[in-house]
Amino acid sequence: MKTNIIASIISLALFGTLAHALIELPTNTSRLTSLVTANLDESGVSNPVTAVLLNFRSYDTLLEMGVLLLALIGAWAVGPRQTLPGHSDDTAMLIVLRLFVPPIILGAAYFLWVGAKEPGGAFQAGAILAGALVLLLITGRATWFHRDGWHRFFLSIGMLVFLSLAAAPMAMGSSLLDYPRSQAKHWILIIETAAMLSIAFTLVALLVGGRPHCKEIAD
Amino acid sequence: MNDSLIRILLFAAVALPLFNALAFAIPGVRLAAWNGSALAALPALVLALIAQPGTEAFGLVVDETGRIFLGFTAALWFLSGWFTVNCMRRERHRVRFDVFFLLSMAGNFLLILARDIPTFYAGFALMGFASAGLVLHRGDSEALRAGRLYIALAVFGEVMLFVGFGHLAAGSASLRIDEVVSSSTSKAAIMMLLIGFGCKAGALSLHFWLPLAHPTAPVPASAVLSGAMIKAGIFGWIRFLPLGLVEWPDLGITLIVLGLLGALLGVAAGVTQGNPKTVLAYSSLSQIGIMMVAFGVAFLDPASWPALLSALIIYAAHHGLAKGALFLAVLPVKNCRTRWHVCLGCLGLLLPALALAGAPFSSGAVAKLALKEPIRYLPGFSAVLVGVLLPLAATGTTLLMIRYLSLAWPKQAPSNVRTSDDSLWIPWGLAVLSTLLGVWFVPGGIVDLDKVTTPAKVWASAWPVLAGIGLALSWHRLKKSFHWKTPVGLPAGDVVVLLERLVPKRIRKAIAFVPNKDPASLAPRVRVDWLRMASLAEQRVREGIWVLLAVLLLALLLSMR
Amino acid sequence: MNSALLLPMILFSSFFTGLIIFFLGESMHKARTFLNLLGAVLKVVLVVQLLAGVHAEEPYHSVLKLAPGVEIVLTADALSVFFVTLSAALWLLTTIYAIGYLERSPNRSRFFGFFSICVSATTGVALSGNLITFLLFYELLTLSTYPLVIHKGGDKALRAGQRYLAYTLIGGAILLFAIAWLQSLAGPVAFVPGGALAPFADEHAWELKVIFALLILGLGVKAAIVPLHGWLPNAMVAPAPVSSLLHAVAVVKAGAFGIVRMVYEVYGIELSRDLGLLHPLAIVASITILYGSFCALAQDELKKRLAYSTVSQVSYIVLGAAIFGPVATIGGIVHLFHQGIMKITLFFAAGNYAQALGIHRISQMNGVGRKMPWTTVAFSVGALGMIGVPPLAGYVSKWYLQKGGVEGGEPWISAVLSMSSLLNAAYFLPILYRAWFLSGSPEQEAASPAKRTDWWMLVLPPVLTALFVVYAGAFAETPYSPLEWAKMIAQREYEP
Amino acid sequence: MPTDPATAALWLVLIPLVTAVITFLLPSAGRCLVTVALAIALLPLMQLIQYLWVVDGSVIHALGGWAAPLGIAVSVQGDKAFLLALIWLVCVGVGLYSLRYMGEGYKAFWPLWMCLWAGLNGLVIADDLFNLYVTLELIGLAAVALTALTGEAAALKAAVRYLILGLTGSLLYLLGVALTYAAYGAVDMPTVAKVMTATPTGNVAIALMTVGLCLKAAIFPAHVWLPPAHANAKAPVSALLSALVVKGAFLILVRLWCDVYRNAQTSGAQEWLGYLGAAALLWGASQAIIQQRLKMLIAYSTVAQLGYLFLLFPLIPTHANAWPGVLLMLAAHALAKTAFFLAAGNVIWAAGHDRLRDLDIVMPRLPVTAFAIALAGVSLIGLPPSGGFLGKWLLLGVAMESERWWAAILLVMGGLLASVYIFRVLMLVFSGKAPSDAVSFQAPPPIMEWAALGMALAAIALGLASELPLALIERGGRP
Amino acid sequence: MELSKVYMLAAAALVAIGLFAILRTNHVVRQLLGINLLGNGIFLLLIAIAQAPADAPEEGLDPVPQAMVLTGIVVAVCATGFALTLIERYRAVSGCLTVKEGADAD
Repeated sequence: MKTNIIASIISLALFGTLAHALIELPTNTSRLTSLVTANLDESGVSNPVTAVLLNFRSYDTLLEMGVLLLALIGAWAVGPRQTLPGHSDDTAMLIVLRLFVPPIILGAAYFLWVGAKEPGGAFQAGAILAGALVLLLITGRATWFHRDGWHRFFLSIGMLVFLSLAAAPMAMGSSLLDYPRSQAKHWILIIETAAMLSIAFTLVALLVGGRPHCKEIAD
Repeated sequence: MNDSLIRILLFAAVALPLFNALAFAIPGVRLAAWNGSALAALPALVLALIAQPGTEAFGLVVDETGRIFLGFTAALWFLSGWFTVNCMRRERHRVRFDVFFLLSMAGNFLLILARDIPTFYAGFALMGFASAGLVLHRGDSEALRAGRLYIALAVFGEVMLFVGFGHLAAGSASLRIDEVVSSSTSKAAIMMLLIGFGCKAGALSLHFWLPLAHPTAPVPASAVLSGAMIKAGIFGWIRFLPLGLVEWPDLGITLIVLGLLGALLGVAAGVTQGNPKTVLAYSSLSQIGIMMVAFGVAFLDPASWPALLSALIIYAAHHGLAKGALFLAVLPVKNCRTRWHVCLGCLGLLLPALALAGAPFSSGAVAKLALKEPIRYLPGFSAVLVGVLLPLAATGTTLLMIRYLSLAWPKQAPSNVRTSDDSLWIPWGLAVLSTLLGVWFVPGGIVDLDKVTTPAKVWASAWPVLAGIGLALSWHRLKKSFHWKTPVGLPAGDVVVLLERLVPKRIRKAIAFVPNKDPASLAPRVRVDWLRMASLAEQRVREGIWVLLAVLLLALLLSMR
Repeated sequence: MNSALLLPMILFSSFFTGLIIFFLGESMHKARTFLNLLGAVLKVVLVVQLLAGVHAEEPYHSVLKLAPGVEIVLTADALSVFFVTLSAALWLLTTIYAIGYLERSPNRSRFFGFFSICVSATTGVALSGNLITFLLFYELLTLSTYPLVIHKGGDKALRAGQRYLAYTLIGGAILLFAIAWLQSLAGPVAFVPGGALAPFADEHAWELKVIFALLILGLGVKAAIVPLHGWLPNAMVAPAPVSSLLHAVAVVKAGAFGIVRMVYEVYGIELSRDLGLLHPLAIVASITILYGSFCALAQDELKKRLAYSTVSQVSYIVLGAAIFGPVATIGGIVHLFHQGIMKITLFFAAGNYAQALGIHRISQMNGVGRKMPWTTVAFSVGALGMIGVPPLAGYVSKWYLQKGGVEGGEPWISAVLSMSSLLNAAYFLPILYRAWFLSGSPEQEAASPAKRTDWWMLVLPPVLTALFVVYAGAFAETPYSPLEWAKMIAQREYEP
Repeated sequence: MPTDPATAALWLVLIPLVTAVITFLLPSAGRCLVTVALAIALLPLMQLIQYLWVVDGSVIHALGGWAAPLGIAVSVQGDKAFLLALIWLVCVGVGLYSLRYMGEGYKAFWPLWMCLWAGLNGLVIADDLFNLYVTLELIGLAAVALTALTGEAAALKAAVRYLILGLTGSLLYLLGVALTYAAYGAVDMPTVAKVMTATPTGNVAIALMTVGLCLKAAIFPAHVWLPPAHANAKAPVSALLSALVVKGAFLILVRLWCDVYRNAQTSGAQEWLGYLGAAALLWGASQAIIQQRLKMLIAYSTVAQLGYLFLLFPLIPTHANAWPGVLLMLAAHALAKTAFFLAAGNVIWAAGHDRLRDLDIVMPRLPVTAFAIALAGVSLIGLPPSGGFLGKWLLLGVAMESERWWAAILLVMGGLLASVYIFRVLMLVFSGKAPSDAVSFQAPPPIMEWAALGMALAAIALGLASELPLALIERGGRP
Repeated sequence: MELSKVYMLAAAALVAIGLFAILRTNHVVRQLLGINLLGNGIFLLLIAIAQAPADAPEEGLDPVPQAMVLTGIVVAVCATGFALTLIERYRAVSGCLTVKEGADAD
């Protein structure tokens, strides 16, 4: 009971300070919108958020992909060994599978493609694709878990592609993540597809928790 | 030629006894060194005879007073050395005795011949500590008590000297004795040196070790102790006190009073003693008292110092030789082999005793008269005081001599007791001869014969002796008629008995007070509850972390206003 | 050998042999003994060369810059060479003695490793050119002597080690604070004959006084000044070569040497006098002298008594520094050397008694003279030297101290000195008396010292140092005696 | 190879990331891949230092070609190069040690470690507040995963507590970043610094960021997660955590207070950090003295040594010697603490436990490890020949100049308190107990002992050959 | 008071509630939920900041905070995923879901 009171006092105090700080906010603070719109056409994508995410502040995204991979490695290193659901031939599930998986995959592809112009992109597509993969997992058809090599490849494909494309300009003399202005759009697309794949597989692996019990996966 | 000979002799005088002593350490050479202890004193003796005053070598010098002192000291060391060779042959710690004997001899010669202060002080200390070995030789409880006292006084004396020399040499750069004494004026130095040498000479209030130490030491050792080593104290006074330069009346008077008191106390205590050697020790005490009077006079009237000096030298020589002879007599005389030996022993005893008492025509008379001469012209009442009391002291000495003779009268040894072997008689005999002739043939002829032989002088030296004999006879008859037992003797070393009872309790308590325990054991082991308390505190912080962070946030915000 | 290289060579000659010895196996006796002796002899040879150099007034200076205002400077002036010669010579003897003493004891590589490092630290303390270098080697000395103090192991040794550390580390911390404060006032302070702080005296007078007090506190721990001497008697639990090294050569001397440096070469004797620092220092030193001797009276353990006697003897050096005037300085500085050789003789002898006859207490020492004549002769020479009996070394330093005291206008000093000599006699003479004149109880008589082939290793060092005591005392006037060197130091101190 | 230093620094971030991915792909090849990565990383590091040696100035590099306020900028200067070199050196030491220590098991150790290394390098060179959040998160997660690697109950509990507090800390930091963006319209440090004025939002932002970072840096009240986490992790992990991870958050705090929020008169607030430092110093040392387990003792010693860094926090911008002193202190502590933890690892490898009371039989039989602990202890206490002493000496000078006597006394007192718990460990070596075979003893492989000794020697060498590092730190201005 | 200020206050409230949730319990999963709440509060704040200020409505949303939110969300997801796995392992090993500041010091 005592901790509740203390906790409430502290959080109220925090709320008070935050509110005070936010109310005092001056309205004329400069913003980066104008800067973004000015450089938008050079970024190779028309959606400003994707431009910021994958071109202007692409270093953040690179590190963020690193965090994603790290979370997975951590989970596998720490998490308890998990058993995958068995192969189920329940007709209802089969129907659901056939009905939903292809459209979801198509939807994911659409989101990926539209990201350049409209809100969307690798992360949203990845999440949707993960949904499809979960369906497969539940019905015991998560075959990729059984082939460890391929599974690790798919998990790290996003990071691999992004790193190689980021390092490429350095090899060509200019600095890190400095895509050639002309092909920027294509480079971003390649990165986004790879990122989508690895995000999807990572989310599913995180859902499973620890490393799955499988015959050929040596610990 | 003889200059280089003298230089060799100078070196040999000190070096021979030293190397002899060290030789004992090497087992192989021990035997040869054995009879070396007798010959060790020879170079010094020869040096004293042939050296002209003022020759210097190896930091040593032979000056006027030095030569005479060296003469009679070397003679005494030579004779007692010879005596030791014979009498100590069967002793248990023979080697240790010889080593200490030789070391003291070396120290004694070194301090007489020293030119600068450190050498003198080195000799003095060497003699002090080595002679302690002689006193402790017998090793029984009495020797231990006497030895401890002797060492204590010796060390105290040396420390006093150390401080005295410091003050003396404060101003001057060089350390040569003559320059230093003439240049320094500090009164503190004089006091320190007086006390320092007083300890060694056995002046009153610093004398209580003397009656204990001399008797317990073996005969040759006590002969040298009483004869030569006490004189070192006197020699030190002569050398270092600015006599004839400084006029210090009240010091003079105190010295005179102390001297006379010492003389009288010596007699009073000595007469009642049972051991002949103690009697002799007390007699030395009184003789030193008389000499102190001379120093007192020197301070009163500095002009009279040269005369006093020569008187003191003669007196010291005479006393040294006589006292040596008397001490050496104790052993051979005890159980003589034949009647002829007995009468020879009587003669041998009588002559030095009379000389010591100052009988006419003896060396004692010469010395005493020489001493009285300058005192007579003193102004004021001190002259009277000295004129009357000095003869009284002489009678006292006679009384002591009679007491000594009564104790140490030579007796025919009963058939079963081993008689003292003849080899002892020769050195003793020579000692007696030297007392008789020594003073007369004092090198450099200070003494002019005619003055002594005038009838007035003869009478002046005779009446105290006669008075003494008279007193002794009357005392003897009274004792016989009233059957008095001889009154119980004052315990030897009177003052010390008192001291021993008073002081030790307090000293022992003081020493015990010093912390001897291991202080670390005091710190109680406090760690345990500290441990529990600290881990609880950590617990508190763990639970209250958010409160503390909130406080930090608040503090940051407030401080930014 | 060019001069810039000589100083580091001296410093590191024993350091490297020490490091190598560390990693030698326990069983490699020959290699270890050879390395030990090699290090010792090499150092003595180099020091002799340095002696000649400094005598001829050659400049020796080598600098290692660490950070802005922080430099490791090694210089060799008369005073530092004096201390280096002492430590180098006595280290050679102590090494020989230690090899003999620790004949069959465990982990000797560790012992000799730390042993060599400790001496290089002492050399560093001696050769340091500025305050920071001095502090560096001063702390290194603490570290290298700690393992030596607790070499035997067991909780008694550990407790003594704990006390030792507590004292020395707190002392070191105070010294660090004082030096940092001094540096913030007067910039990096180097050792300059005649002192370097005169210009700062007027506006910082008060701070300089406090800093001086802190410096003396910091150094006083090692110089065993009375309130801070607690660790010394407890450190006696260490083996004999260590307690001799600690007391005669390394730790205690480093403290005293530091105080001499502070008074003469940091503050300068004139400034110290003007600030009125000398008088309290003299009083503290006198109290230590008397208290140390008084405590020694009460100790029955031989090494404890010697420890307390060291407490009092080292303060002679401090007293010498605390009296204004060249004569007292000579006395103080020459006592630095004399106390070293005398005390090391006593400890060698004490070690021999413990090793051969198992005697630790004075009450057991009856009749030991006959059984171990040479050792006891050495002990007697050392003891008599300590008392100040003339022909020996102790007398010379006491003589100069007292003469300086009287000339410096402080006669009470001769009272202190004489009182101390009396106390020295009071606690040394009974030992000599027992050794020579009394005969032990029957079974003690029977216990003849275990005959060993290498007994010379144990007996030779004390006899040599005893001879040196006699030489330093009797032949004090000869050109290459410690007294002459001390006179040269004093002369350079007062002339610049 | 790239010529301009910032790209060289970025290589230092890329190499570990690439290695992490590859070791994830090929788990069994973890050990040799990491050794190769460590070797390759030396090249850009040397180039970076050589370049900075010639050009005396701070080099700012816009990533992806986009200028600062829009894109992310990375800057490199002397002190950052020194920190990168320090991180590399510690990683080499830990790497050598783990080659034998981890052996075949714990395959996940290598990729997690590489991510940690990448995060640390990224943090040092980052100039963007949001980027710092991502690197902080990268380091935090990697550290928690590494702590939980052993899988024992105590380690997991510590890891969970560390995670909760870590996440809260970084989110508070993110809240601060958001408010800063709201108040000043940019997240790039130099831009914000230029436009900085004392607005209430700004003040709240910096306050929140400070509390968040205090949680991550385990400064006094927020140190509760550190001892259990560092004590129960495996030896190389606790070495990494203690030496580098906690220092990252401190570096951000310094950048924030000294660069970004410099002219928003916040000097009053910095005093508080100084007092926190003093409290940490005393609290950590007193707790370390009473610990019964060796690794807990070392962990609390970290809490104490962090106090040193914070003690003179307010003086860093104003006094010339303060920042080199703090950096030297930081580096010496990192090296010494790594040596200490690696040595503790050896002791646990040999004895099977680290209860101090029963170690007196084991310690005498580990001479090299004991020597490593001794040297590390010398640096932690701050005794002369070591880097710790030099850092403490410089800080003492600064404290004295600024008349902060309490700080000066605390600096000296800290050393004394440290000596108590250091010598408590060292005394075990001289216990003189005969090695009884009743106690199980398994000698650790020599490379592990020599790795620990190597790091300790580096700490001492930092004190002796400190002219080079100090000159490097002076290059290119200071916060 | 325009709409963006309302969102900001809502965000502040979310942050406060999140913090309250973390502080009041030592049940780890509830604390994790609190952390997520705190994170979402911050992201809401970021979006509210992205709103165009009243006096220059034509500029539209500022993409940079949005990008930050996206990155933030991904990081939050990773952290939560890893945390849940860790907590599951912790429960498997120690049998309880709370991290009480028990008597055992470590």
